[in-house]
Amino acid sequence: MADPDRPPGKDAPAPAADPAPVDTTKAAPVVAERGAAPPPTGVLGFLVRHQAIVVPIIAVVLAFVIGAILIRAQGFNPTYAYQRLFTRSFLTHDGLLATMQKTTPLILVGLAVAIPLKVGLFNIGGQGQLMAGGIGAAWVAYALRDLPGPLLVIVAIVVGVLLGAMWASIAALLKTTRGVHEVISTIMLNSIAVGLIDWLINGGPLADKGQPFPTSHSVPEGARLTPLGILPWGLPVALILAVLVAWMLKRTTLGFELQTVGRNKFAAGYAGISTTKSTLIAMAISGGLAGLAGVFELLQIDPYRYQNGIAGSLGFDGITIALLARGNPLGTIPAAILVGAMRAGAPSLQFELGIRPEIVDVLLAITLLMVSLPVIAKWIFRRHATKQTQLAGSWGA
Amino acid sequence: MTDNGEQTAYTEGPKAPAGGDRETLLEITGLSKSFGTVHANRDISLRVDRGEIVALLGENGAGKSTLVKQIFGLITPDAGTISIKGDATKIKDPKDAIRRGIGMVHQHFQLVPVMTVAENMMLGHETVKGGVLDLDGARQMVRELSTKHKLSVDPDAEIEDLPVGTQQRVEILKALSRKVDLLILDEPTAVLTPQETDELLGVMKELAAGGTSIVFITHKLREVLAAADRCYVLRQGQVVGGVDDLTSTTTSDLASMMVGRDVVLRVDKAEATPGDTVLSIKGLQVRDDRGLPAVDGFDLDVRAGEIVGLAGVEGNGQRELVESIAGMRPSIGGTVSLAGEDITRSNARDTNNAGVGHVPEDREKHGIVGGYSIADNLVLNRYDEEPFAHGFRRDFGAVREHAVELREEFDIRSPDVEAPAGSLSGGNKQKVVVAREMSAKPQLLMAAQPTRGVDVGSIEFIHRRIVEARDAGAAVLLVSAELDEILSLSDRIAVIHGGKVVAEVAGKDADRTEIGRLMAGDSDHH
Amino acid sequence: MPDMEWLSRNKIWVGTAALVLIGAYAFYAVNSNIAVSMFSYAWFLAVPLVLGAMVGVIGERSGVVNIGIEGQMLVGAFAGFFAAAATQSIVVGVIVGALSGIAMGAFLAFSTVVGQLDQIIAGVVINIVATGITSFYFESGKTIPRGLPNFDVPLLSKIPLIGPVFFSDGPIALFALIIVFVLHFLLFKTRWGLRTRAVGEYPSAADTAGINVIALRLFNVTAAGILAGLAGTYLSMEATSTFERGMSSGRGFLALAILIFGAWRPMRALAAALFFGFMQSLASQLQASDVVNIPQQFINLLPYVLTLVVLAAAAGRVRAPGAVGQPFVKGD
Amino acid sequence: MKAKPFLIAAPAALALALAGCGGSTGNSTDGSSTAPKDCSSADVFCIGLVTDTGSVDDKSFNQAAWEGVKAMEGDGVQTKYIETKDAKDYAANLKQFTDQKYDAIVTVGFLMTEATQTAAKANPTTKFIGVDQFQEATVENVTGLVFPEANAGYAAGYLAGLLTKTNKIGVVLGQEIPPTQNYAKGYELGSKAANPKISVAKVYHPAGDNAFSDSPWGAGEAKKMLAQGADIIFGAGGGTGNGALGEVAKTSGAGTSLYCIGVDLDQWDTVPEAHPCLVTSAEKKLTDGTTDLLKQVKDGSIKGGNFNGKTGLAAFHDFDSKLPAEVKTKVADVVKGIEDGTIKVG
Repeated sequence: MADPDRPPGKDAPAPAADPAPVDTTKAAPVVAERGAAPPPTGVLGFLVRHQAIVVPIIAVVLAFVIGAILIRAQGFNPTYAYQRLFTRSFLTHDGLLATMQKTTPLILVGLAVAIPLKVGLFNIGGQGQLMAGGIGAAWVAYALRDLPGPLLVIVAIVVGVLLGAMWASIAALLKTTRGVHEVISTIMLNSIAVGLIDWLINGGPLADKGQPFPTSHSVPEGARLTPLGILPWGLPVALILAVLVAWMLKRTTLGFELQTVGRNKFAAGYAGISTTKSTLIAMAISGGLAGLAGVFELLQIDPYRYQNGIAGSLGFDGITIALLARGNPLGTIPAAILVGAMRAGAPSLQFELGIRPEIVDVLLAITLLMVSLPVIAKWIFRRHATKQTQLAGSWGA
Repeated sequence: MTDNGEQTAYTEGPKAPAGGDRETLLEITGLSKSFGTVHANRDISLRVDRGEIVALLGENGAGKSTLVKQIFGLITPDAGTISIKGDATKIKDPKDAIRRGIGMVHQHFQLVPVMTVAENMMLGHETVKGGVLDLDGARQMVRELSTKHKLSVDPDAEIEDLPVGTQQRVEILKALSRKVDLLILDEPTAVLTPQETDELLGVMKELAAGGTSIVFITHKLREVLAAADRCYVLRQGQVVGGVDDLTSTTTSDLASMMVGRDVVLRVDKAEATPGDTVLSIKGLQVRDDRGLPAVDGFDLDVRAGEIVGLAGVEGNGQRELVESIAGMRPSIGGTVSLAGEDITRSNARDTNNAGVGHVPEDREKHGIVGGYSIADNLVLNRYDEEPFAHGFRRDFGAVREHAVELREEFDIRSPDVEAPAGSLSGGNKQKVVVAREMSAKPQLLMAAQPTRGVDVGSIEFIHRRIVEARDAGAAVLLVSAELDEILSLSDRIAVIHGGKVVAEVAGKDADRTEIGRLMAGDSDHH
Repeated sequence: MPDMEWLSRNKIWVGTAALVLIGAYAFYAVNSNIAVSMFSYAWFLAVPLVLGAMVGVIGERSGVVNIGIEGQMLVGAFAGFFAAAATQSIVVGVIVGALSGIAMGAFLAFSTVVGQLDQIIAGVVINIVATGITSFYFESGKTIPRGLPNFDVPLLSKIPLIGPVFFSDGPIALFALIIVFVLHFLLFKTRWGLRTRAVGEYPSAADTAGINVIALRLFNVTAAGILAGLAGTYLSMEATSTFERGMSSGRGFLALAILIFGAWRPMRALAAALFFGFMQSLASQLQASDVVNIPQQFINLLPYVLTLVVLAAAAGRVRAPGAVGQPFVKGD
Repeated sequence: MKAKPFLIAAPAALALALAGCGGSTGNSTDGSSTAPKDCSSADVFCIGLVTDTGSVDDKSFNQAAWEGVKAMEGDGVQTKYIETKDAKDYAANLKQFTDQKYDAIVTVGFLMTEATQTAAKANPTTKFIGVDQFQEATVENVTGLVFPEANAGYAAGYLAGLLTKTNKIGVVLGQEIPPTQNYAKGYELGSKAANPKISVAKVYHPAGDNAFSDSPWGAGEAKKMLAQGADIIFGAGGGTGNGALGEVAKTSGAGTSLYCIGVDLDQWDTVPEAHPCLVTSAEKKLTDGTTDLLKQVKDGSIKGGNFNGKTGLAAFHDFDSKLPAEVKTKVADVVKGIEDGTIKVG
């Protein structure tokens, strides 16, 4: 056995990953990992191979079951509640539009968490990056209000994306140059963004002083992206970006570099792949995507102003989505639709049944709990369960 | 698993030495342990008497560590019994083992780096006075023990500031502080100079004379002959032999027991025909991870068509040297040139492109990405070059084709090139690394510890490949902690000590004692 | 003499503390009223941060990152308040608050130490679950009999400046002050502390020394939950007598910053928390007295910016416990 | 994995435990059991309310407005609310009501000013009441219910000026925005009018995201002001201000005679923990104003533009007997003077 006493760490191999010398003297296939049995066949085999999808689905179902108990305990009919939630979110024009509108930024912030995950970074700063993008767009939309609408939209997108990327790059630079853990720096940067932006729009340089509350100036009519029927402009953009990111990670050399750093940064260094560069690129892309979410929140949603609270809980929803999607960029799409639909339908739950809209937060929390606990996968797949990511290892650097 | 009939389990155990009225301290019968389908230990039986030094001899992967970890309660056996002083109750955990008089010095020191010697010494069996740790008592204990066993350490030094040799002394003292009857030493000499090794063997003998039994893991035959009373030989998880009277045994007897066939001590190779200088290192200075000088004015030339072996005790700058040449670690002085071209400041990729192949010392850490397929690992440092990528788009067809070819050529045993590299055995992983590095036809091949943790078959294969690379005109820099490997492969041997070359000798003139002395360094006296 | 040794090793810290103390008393001599009020306020704001940071100290010293302190605090505030409202007993409230902290701590402990869930993800889950549950089950119109009262500690409260600042507050504030020193003592002077530090630095060394790493981590992370729960009850039952949705408003994250700022040491974390509290105190004092007109938001940002600056500047010098974030697998 | 059953069971058990302690919430009229009435019918008068990003039980203006709506309940009246959780949902939430052809829709808080006007333009037959929404331009079917906060602040300040013994009073505010600025301005002017020697400490919450819900911060500020000699604190900023009231109550319970003054509605009812010090509240008669306007909607007399709601001081409750008659008379005169315009604030 090679190095059996190695201190535990994420790079430590399983003790018996290095089987006895026997295997070179016979041609039989080498056994995979510790104690792995041959991969199962049939239905179980299918499920095991697709557990990245199966586990979240089970988690969602379990969460809804627990949610039903909670709703029942509050004296409401859960079946009716879920039915109304579904009807509102998908079968009515307004509800579907709201679902689509909410899905747009959710896909983007989900990607903003998922991409750094591939490099082994945990971006909790989606919130601040989104706010940076939003305020950037608000600034451009006011400063260049005389530009023709479509041009203004493009400039706003560029500026918003750049600002989001910049905000994330601060964390990336602190990580690469000074070894500051990105979870700490992004939490700090979120709070800093809140304060700075509050100053900007509350009596500061970007404030619309004609309004009785802190807000930026409103986006000129020409630059507002009013939805086409039920389709908000940002949604196709977000969908395309999700596909692009998936393609980038899987098919391009850049994707290979990012994932190599994420899986084994020492091997990456050996292969001449710069961890610094990958960290910077991943965080910049991630911040840019979150920034873009902020731009769309500003340009495509009434009131077309930057106000406090515009970011809502989007940054943290991004984490939920990335974890639900198990870090898969394409997985962020269904995850975002799920979260978006629940958020879109929540007001109508209250309107029609009187259930508090916070039930949605509870449902999402339980879903996240279920999907995060490795127990479910282990319970269903036993030893075929895929390993969970470990992010906390580089804590404190 | 029993693939050749000649191999039979050795269950008798050596006979007790003459006058065998000594107390049996440890008796193991029928011990088996497997990890999944891998049998790490199979039906092992052995015995250790009071005051004996018993060596456990075996290659890497023979199951020695697994065996002693079970004695120390770190791993639970699947079957069989371990009885200590006649008590066969299961050893639950290290605490239980310690309670029953077992002490262990681990291959990787089990010391908390940010704590002092005294704190480490008391950890786990602290004495408390009025609710407060009795640190003064611990300091006193350290002083007493170190005087008693002539192993000097400062109780207030922090572990991370101590050299490895001293850290090992702390480990030994720690084990001795707990009234041990049986001391287990797992590869204790791996990080020591020959002189330090001798010192350690002396300490062991003294302890044994005082009634402590010692189980001592090693794969170095000379140490067995120098210190042990008896030895057991392990192969493929089984005890395949034992020697009661080591005085009448030769190293080659032991060696053939270890590997199950006659050992090829010399690799068959033709006389080298060195060509132009390929690698030229002048006055190189490199710092280690903690910012201390590791390579300090290193000079060496390696010519095309020759294998230069770099001998040295681990930790004398070899790692930093290799990483610096490979472009993975910046140097702070001196130059490295490759075929006349300065590559001192080149990064890993440029160095590789310039024609340096590098088999890294720690293949799990640097050599492969376990989660990636074998195919991806075979292009790990060429993924973005034609034909494996066109611009930024990767060409999976080309990657696969390349992999299929290399799997054939380098005998990588795996059902499919898409299988994750992490699922391969150590030997096959190493073959993946060697295949990747050699298939690029490098001008310079740097092989650091190329056969560490690799089975015998793979060792021979890799050695043959290294010689072939030399014969094809590559310059080869071989860095190994195994003096035997250096001696059998090298055309020329350089000895590194304290970050610089202290001697160079021709391979065929090399005398192992002399090299050992050089490895220790002239000024290295304690 | 070990004491002299300690002094010489910590001379920078002792010197700084002495300077700060002299400065504080000079201020006190000039205007006792303002000085007392500003320092009291600083401590008032620092209490939950200190308690939160201690949760972090215990967790990370044992090798477990806790970014769920925010959620633990929120649940503690919520459960404590509503238990007190339901039973009309403040004591029951505090106990339930502390127990809820333990429950959250146990979740973190078991999911990460036994279940091998990534520690950061577990913390995020705690935060999200806490927000969801406390806002969904929030009920308005509930009141508690009365918040925990302030009281004077005999003798100590008579000390000028320090007395009214630290020894005339409520029980949880006093507890927070005491726990810092107790924890410092426990961590560096006792068997539990030595073992905890070993487990957080190099668990396999502890394991081979016969220490049950898993059990110690489980115990520490779970028990630390008490402090998080108390930080919550401080917010809802001592600092105020009310619960608001999202009441912890980032204090758990700030505690995390303070933990790092304080280099994973209880006393330094206390100093860092007081410093942050004092910055806020200064900010509001400047605002209230209309002396200078810098935007309030900037001063509010100071703790966060400072944390980043300190972390960047102290790179390599401030070091987290070696094994923080890594699961321990026996026999690996 | 021995822990498996436990970890699976834990969330479920938690869920069950929580299920047990949840009370029922929701709209006053119906759950899912009774069918909603048809609001397009002339027989049914439907009133909807949309909160800003707070809840109807916020002890503040959302709650006050909702109470104003509930006061209309009776035969042929249906009331409902939606709590907004995301500032971007204002339009969508309003649309739920307009789609159901609600007759009157109350929107609460200045943040909804624009959303309300937009919805009104799209639904000309529906009447909208915008609480705290000043209408710059008149939209025919929107009535902004606005309050001169400065007046309420003035009366509160005047009372404080008369009551203070230390000549130091304080005010703890939420975010610095026009309504809080107005309260603070009126408070300062009023206190100076009653007592020229007085000094007023004022502080706004510095953060943008939790400025109206940070009760521990409010408590801390109050604590500091008290330590600096203030004996009356005006808490004007939602939960943040309530925190200040609570702190004064706690300290005043310790034997000193301190006062606190609430804001927006009669906080005697909403912040019971402040009873030991709560002498009165600077009240915007939100509940009355909302009800008045809804009545106007019902009888068809409502007009677009701004409707000035009443401000004043809430009842003294327990302090009624403790306050000197002279003080009460003077304050009553000032309130009257503001009402009839003889006293101009600002």
